[in-house]
Parts: sequence; C-alpha cells; structure tokens
Amino acid sequence: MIKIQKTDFDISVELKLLTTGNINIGGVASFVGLVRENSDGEEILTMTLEHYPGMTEKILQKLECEALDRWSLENLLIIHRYGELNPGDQIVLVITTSAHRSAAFESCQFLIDRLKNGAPFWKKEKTVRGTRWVEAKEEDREADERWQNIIKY
Amino acid sequence: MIKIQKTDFDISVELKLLTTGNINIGGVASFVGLVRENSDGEEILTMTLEHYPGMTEKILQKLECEALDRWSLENLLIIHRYGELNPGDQIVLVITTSAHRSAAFESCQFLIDRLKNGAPFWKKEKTVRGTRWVEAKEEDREADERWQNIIKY
Amino acid sequence: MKILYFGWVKSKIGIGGETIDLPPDVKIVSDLITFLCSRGPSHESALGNISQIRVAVDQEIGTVDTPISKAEEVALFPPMTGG
Amino acid sequence: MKILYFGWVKSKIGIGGETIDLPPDVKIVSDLITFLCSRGPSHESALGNISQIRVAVDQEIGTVDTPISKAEEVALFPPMTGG
Repeated sequence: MIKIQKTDFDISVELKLLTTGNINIGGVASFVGLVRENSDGEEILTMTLEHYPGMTEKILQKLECEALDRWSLENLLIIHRYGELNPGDQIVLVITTSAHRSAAFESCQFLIDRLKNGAPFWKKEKTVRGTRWVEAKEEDREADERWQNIIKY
Repeated sequence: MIKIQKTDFDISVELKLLTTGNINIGGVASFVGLVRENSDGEEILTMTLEHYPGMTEKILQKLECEALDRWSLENLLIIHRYGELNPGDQIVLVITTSAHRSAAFESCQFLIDRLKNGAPFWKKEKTVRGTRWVEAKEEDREADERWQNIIKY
Repeated sequence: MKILYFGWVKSKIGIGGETIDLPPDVKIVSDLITFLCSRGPSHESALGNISQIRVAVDQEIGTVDTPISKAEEVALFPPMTGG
Repeated sequence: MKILYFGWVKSKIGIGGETIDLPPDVKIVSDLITFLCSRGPSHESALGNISQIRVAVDQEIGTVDTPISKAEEVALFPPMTGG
C-alpha cells in the first residue's frame, strides 16, 4: 500500500494494520526518514517537500510492484509526506513484512534507495540565510543505480 | 540501550525516545520479530521464551558495543521479550539510528542476525499435539557466521 | 501542450506550469527545452544547463530524446530528492 | 560448582540446575559432560549427544575444551533460538 499525505504517521499503528491477522509474517523491517536539524552545518528552520501529484502515486505504485515481484513478501507500506515539515519530523516510512527477515530487510532498503532518487519529490530548506533547494546526492544516485543493474538480471 | 522484558513494547514510543533531540539522525532502521501463528504446518497456541538471566544482558550489551564500534550510529535499541507469548505477539525489536541509512540498515540486520544465533534464548511452542522446543535453524547459524567472519577483518 | 515545472526549475521560471502551442518542429524533449529557453531570460536561466534537467513525459520518466509529439503533459525538474 | 540447564536440556534432566562438588579430574567442559552423564539416565539422555550441547562458562560462551577448574557457574543448553 502507498500513501502520499501531508499528515504525520504512527509507525505502531501502521505496523499493526499490516500484520494483524496475517499468519505468515515472522519479520517486519522498516525505515523512517527524519528531517535533520542541521544540514551542511546550517540550522534548518523548516523543510518543504514539493511533489508531482499523479506521477508520485504512479512511481511509488511501480516500486511496490517491483518489490512484491522480486521478494517473497507478505505485504508492504510506503508513506511519503509532503508540505512544510519541522526538524525532527518524520518524512517517509517504508515497512516490509515477510516470513523471512532477509527478504524484509533487502526489499525495505531497495524501496528507500529507489524512491530517494526516483520519486518526484523536491526538498526546500529554510535557514536563517534564506531558502535553498536541496541538491540530489551522488551517493543516492549510485545506490539507486545498483538496484537497477541488479534488477535487469 | 538494551531491555529484556516480559511486557510488550510500542515501536513508536521507542523510536521517539531514541530520536527526540538528536540533531544528527536522518535515518532509522528497525526490525520487529513476531510470533508466527503457524510453524511447520501446525497451528501455534502459545510460544514460551526462556532465557539465561545475567548472561542475556551481557551478550546483548556486547552486541550493542560491536555495532556502535563498527558503524557510525547515533544510538540503538534492542528489546527482547521472554515468557509466554501468543501468535502475532511482538518478540524482539531492534532500532538503529544514523545520519546515513546504509549504516542503520546494515547494523540493524547485524544485530538481529547475531542475536538469533548467539543470545541465550530458547523457544518452546505449544500446539494441539503438545509442547516442543524450537530447533535452531541452519540458516540462522550461517547468517551469524557470515558476520563473525566479516568482523574479523 | 501542458508544461509543468518543479523544484528550482519552477522557482527560476516563476510559475508552476504553462500551456503552450508548440511549433511542429518540436518533436523530442531536447527540442522542447531549446524552444522554452527562447521564451525569455528566466526560462533560459532555469533550463539552459540541460544536464541538470530531468523530464517526465505523460508522467513517465524520459530523456532528452523522448518523443513528445503525442504527449499531453511534459514536466521539467531538477534531480529528485525524495525520501 | 553451580550447573545450569536451559531449553530441552533442562526439560530432559528435569531440573533447572544443581550444585555439585566435582572430582579433581574434571578439568574441561567435556570432562564435566562425561561426569554428568554418569549421574543417571535423564542426564545421559540430555547430554549424551555432545554435538548438540552448547556451553557457557561463567556466562561466556565456551567450547568442550574450555577449562572449568576456576569457574563458578557452567550452563549447558541446546543451540540458542532467540530473535
């Protein structure tokens, strides 16, 4: 399941929704991304996440299908927030559930690596010196490319 | 931090305790292990976890130190329950926090792999046919050994 | 055709999108970018460095060579920074 | 010396532990296991297949060769199944 929302989320609630009544789940891997209070040595006042409504849903849906196709998972959840966030706020949640923990871990890392570089979100930071768009990181592009190369086989 | 307890835990609460006020955390990886409702085709009525008080604390403490030593983490948490649990109940929680998600993911997987095979817990399952001790899995031993071989270098 | 802008592309151009009748010789994404750059200094400043521009054609990621003749919606934006 | 049992070792022996004065020729873990097996059929049934037995000497994981002469507490148990 994917959700793109302005509001915050509660990982306990989401985890229970995913697992309750599913008799095959033995392991649940998850990742939560937070707004850092500090970026390149500057204090962040707020972070605003812009996205491309319509395309975002398609991309996350596609990532969900890729993960379900590649790993033996029971189910998975991606929640990505947009709008104005404060330092320490939760940005993104990925949960994967499986009978086996290695599938859960791998697919969780796959999803976050892929969406960092491939989902149409853009981050803008406000500091005391003004606002600036966050630049894409080379390491995020590389992490994404590694998965794409693996997926080809 | 490590906790060995009979009572259940709430991942949201624990996540907030770990991250609140820490300005460097960008990523939080976690793993939750659940009591499966089914094992080798048999319905599980209850699962009882026995442990070795005193030694359990030492082993988990040692694993915590190994992870903090090997990865650049902000902090981490291991909660392991003991006593009688029901199908679907949470058994174990591992949370690792870091500026970088790959360190969080790797160390989280390290901790769960190591403690599955190396922490003094023993699981007993009750089914309609009686009780039986859960046998250690060869794949868990192998996952643990891989880390031990990597750690040596 | 509906053109959308996101991230600093949007900030530099100053609008989130525009609807434009394209000349018939605008056939692929790179043609479109060249055409848009000719519309004024803010377009030029936003889109001039083509290596920094990413594109989606009808909400599918494309490249500078993707055909757009039959597209309804083309989005131009900087590298994505989700997660 | 304090001997502790866990898991099915405990179930088979029927007790969680016992305190025993060991003969002086019991120097390493394998000596201890051999000695304990001689105490009766339930000990023999629990500890007879030594390849299935894991050990902790003063709460540190050991092997069949670990010295125990100075140990205060030795625990014998099956492979661990945590997590």
